[in-house]
Amino acid sequence: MSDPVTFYDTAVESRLLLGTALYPSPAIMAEAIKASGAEIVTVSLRREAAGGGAGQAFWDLVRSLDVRVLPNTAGCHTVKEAVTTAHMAREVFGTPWIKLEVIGEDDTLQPDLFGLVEAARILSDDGFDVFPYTTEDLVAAERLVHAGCRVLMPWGAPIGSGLGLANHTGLKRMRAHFPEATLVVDAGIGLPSHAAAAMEMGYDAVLLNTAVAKAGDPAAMAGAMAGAVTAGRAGYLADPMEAREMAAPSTPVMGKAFLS
Amino acid sequence: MSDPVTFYDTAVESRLLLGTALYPSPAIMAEAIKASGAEIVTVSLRREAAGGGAGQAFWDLVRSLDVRVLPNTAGCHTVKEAVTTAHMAREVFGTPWIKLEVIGEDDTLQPDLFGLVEAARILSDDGFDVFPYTTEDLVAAERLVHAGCRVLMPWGAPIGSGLGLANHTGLKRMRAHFPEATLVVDAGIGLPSHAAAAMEMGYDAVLLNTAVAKAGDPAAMAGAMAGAVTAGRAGYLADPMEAREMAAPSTPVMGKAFLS
Amino acid sequence: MSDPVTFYDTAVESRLLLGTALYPSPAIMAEAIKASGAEIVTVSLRREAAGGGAGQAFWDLVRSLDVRVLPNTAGCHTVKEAVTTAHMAREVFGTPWIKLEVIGEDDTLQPDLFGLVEAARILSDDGFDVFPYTTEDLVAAERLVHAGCRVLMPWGAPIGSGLGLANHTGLKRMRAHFPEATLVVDAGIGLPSHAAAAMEMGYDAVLLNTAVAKAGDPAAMAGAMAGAVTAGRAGYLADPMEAREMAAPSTPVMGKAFLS
Amino acid sequence: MSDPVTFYDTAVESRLLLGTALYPSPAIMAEAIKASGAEIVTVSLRREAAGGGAGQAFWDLVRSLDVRVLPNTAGCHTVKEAVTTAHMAREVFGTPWIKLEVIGEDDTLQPDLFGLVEAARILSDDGFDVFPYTTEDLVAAERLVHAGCRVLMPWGAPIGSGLGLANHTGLKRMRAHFPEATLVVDAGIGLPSHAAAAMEMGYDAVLLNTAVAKAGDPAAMAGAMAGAVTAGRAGYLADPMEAREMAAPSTPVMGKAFLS
Amino acid sequence: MKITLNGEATEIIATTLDAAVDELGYTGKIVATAVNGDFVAREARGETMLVEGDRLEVVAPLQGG
Amino acid sequence: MKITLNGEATEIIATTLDAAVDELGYTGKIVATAVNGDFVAREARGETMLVEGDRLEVVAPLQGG
Amino acid sequence: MKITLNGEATEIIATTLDAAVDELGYTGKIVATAVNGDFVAREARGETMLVEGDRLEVVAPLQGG
Amino acid sequence: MKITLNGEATEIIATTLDAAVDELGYTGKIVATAVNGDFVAREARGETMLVEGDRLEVVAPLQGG
Repeated sequence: MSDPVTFYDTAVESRLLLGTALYPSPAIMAEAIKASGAEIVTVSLRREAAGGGAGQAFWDLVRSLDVRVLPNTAGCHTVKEAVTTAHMAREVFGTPWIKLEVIGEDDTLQPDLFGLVEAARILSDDGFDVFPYTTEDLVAAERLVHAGCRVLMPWGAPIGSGLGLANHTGLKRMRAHFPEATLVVDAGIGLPSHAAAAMEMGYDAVLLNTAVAKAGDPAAMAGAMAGAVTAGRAGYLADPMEAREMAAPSTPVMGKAFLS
Repeated sequence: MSDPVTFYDTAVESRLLLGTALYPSPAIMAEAIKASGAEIVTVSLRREAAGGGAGQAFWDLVRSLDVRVLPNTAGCHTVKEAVTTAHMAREVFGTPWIKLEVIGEDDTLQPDLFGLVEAARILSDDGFDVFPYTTEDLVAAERLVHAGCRVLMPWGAPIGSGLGLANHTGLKRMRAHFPEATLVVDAGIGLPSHAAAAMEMGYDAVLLNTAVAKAGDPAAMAGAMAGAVTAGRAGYLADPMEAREMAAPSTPVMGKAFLS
Repeated sequence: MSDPVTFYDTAVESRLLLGTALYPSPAIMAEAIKASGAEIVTVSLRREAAGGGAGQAFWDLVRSLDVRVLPNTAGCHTVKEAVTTAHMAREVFGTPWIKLEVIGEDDTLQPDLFGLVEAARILSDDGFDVFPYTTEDLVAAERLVHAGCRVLMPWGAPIGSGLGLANHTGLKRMRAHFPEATLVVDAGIGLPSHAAAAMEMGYDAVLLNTAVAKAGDPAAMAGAMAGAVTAGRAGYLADPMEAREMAAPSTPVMGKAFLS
Repeated sequence: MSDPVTFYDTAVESRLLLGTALYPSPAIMAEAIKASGAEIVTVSLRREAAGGGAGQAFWDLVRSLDVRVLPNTAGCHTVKEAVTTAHMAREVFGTPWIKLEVIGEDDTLQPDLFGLVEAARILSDDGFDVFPYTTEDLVAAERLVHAGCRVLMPWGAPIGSGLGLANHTGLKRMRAHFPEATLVVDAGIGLPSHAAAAMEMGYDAVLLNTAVAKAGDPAAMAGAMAGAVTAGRAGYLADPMEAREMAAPSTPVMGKAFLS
Repeated sequence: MKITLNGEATEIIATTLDAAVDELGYTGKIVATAVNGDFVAREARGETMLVEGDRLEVVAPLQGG
Repeated sequence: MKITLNGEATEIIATTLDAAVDELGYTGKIVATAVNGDFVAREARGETMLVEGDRLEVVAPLQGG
Repeated sequence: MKITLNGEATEIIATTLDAAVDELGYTGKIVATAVNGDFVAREARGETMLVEGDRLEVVAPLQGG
Repeated sequence: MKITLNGEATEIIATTLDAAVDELGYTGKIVATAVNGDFVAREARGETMLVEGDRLEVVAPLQGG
């Protein structure tokens, strides 16, 4: 049965968004994207050497994969950098979608919520569909929604850490607080079980990159993550049992033979 | 690609073993088993009323599903009960396989490791293929292997609790200690992420019942668990990244435009 | 040996700050404060009925306990409310200290980092010593330090939840990031072990209220928290062993008798 | 107020039992024991070189500290070794107390529950007061109680690992299951917060060694552990608040001034 | 004679286990049997004599976890 | 004139804040004041004129977390 | 004149941005441009005059997370 | 005769355990003894004869966890 997730009026079936960075080779990246079944991949912009053609080659490869691109503003530390990068991305990639990163601290690559909200407002007003990389902070999230964001992407843990969901209760509260928004756990996922846990909390999707690109077998891990996202989503929809501290027999006790 | 798991020389593809108890109806049980893709389901023996036909009806339904059965000795508290039950099961179900439960404590349904090892020895010597429901206790496990067990089934948490993997480090050590044995996490799984986590630790399979039977939609949860087991297994084989406390940028920093 | 902690040039010995709210009675509050050994207690301002004397009575009781007071701006949702409240508090309590709360979300009582930073700047410029109730957000924390805050008080978990340290790694990174600031875990502590864990991470102090006031025996819990804070601090200073997954015998193996 | 804990009719005030091994020097060991306030310390037996005097020197030092000794059977892997060692210990140390260790696995130093129960029966019948080093296994524990043990010492985690309480729910169930027995968490404690958590669960005492001996400042850590044990115990007796996911204001909302 | 069938007092005429199984209406049913706690294989039912007070257990397949 | 005292409609004669504080029975009490959301220091109460409809807040110490 | 291209001092003859883009060998390449930190759309390159010391950034698609 | 003392081959003259304990220099030391893995109490040392190849263990107090 179909269970699409919607990003700004665009419905897709795959709830796994995949990054395109850090792979051993472009070929392996392409394999991993295919294996992931991702319909949306994140991309970036970097300086092109005069006369160079790296950008074109990468772009041709990505386009050959028939996926939507979600350009990011990775590495931007100021509102102005992020806004200018977003505009360049819109022109180059021909999409209003932008994964908005305004980095505030370099050890954790934590978002700067102050710059993020400001940049989100400017870009939303300018017609962008903003996918903000944020934290589980509910107040910042409310301001982002107010600024026009219909997608929120809180981190699970620092980018590239693979720690999973560092603040489980905080992420749960965020889901409860924003029943309408499209919520994506972005960053920190290291294992399939992390991705499944995010979906079991009712998150709409998961975005990851390092856990796949840096696995021994990226394509295999991409498939594993895809399966975990689907499984976690299905588990959420199936209405799980309540956990309890004491045991309860699965096999009925009644009717047991007396054999002593 | 095929990645079978072996239980006493029988190789199966599905790494999810499913219980047949606690479902809202036999029909829903059948659906859930189909949805799970399980090739092995656990069954039991109970008193049959004179003239009654409940057993036959259940047995016909199970056989129609074309799965292997793993009879259990659920509810047995003594070695003698367990051994007699195993013999009755072998005759009725026509299989040397037995999920050996010797319950030692009724609040947690914790195995009685003392009775378990003794019963395992008796049954192994008598030609049974014993699947012992045990704990992460390494010494008991060594004795079980010594008694002839080639499968070990430590609990994740008390039966029916849905708590997941209560002693994560203990289960990890058990996998490290028994590289050869077929290890199955049996009991305690409540969510797909729990099942995935067990497989990520290198466990060979997962056995569960309550989490599926007591979900709002058992068939959907069965599918979710199957997907999580596959995903966790694939993640394990894909050689995951190492987690670390600090962040590392996924998007390359080099070449970033300077836009301030 | 003396190991004072400094709040804006005021050194105190006790690293436990205690709230004065929610106690069964003023007498029990007084007992709990004495039992806690706290040298700093938080207080608030509330409307005084015309002709009423509740405020005077409470204030006389607090003064009789010979502790410093840290007035809060609890319940303020805007910068203006918080600033006005701070001014009223400075006049009434005769202290430049203010526990600055700008609440952004009522289910979690999460701070509004945007209003918090703005109010902190205004108040610091106006000569207040600001104790901001914040989160583990490093960027907001940097702005608070920039605004003049020499004390930072990140939450452990939502106020009154008793969950402990919901984002352990986040709090650890905050300590690493601000080696100079006086860091206090404020809110969320439910058990002595939570308080000890905060101190073991290198936090300078702990501020709590509900866990003591709502315990069956508030005075006893106050003493327990005081002991836990001292123990956690001492453990931190004593340079703990590294944890490891495998075991290491404490009793030397060498020289063991051979008795088989 | 006095709150003694009883080990076989001997009541002591200190709920921290300390090991005497692994210290940088005998002098530091002595300091640490004093700092811990421990009234019971564990000791061992080792081969004495012909003409040597190491044993006498150690013994004189321990006796000078005016503490009870609890001899262990560390390193014994068989029932016979353990029993013989217990007898030698009773003669040398002049006490019927014996910390019974029957090690079953060398990576984890996990107890061999089978040998443990057998040795406990033999020694109890022979007049020993047995302090069994066991796991959270309820069935083994029942057999130990049956064998005459009135003290049970489950591990928190592998000896020397410093991991804390690896199976929190299992230890909780053990306390609930044995309201009468004197329960001691033995092994695995690495930090004061671990010790406090054990006491908060209602355990009667904590036994540790490595966390103190291997700390940068053993005497300081000994004091920290003592404080944590006392704090955790007091917290348990004070009847802690219930934790909850949502927040609750500590400062009363009623009467708040309206200042917008 | 009086025996106990699955925990309930029952009067039977049969003196062998397989006669009892028939008499009690289990003919052709998929069941296993134990007498006084010991398993009795199908092929052994014929030579298994029942005596007053025997505890007979007759079990059939059922759901299990 | 009509003002609002701590959220409740109140009639006062006084026209300055400190007169109002006395008239309302806060004399000698340990209180702080705000008019229309702005803090008014004790020493400024004398020169602070109240007008119809002013929102007066008078607060005193209370327990807090 | 001297400008900075992607952080490196560069000598160009062109005085408009689109001439510069051609002169620098980006003709027909998929690139976006910014001058002194401000985005300049493709269609605006023609009327965008460059002056001595301008900081020109030319970027193209690349992998990202 | 040859015995093993704490794992090492040792030559002794003594034929009883307590004589051996003295001969080996443990006189007045706080030690416990086991022969061939069995505990021998102090008061039993006198009547405990040692024979060629016996394994003697002599232990004393030491630190322990």
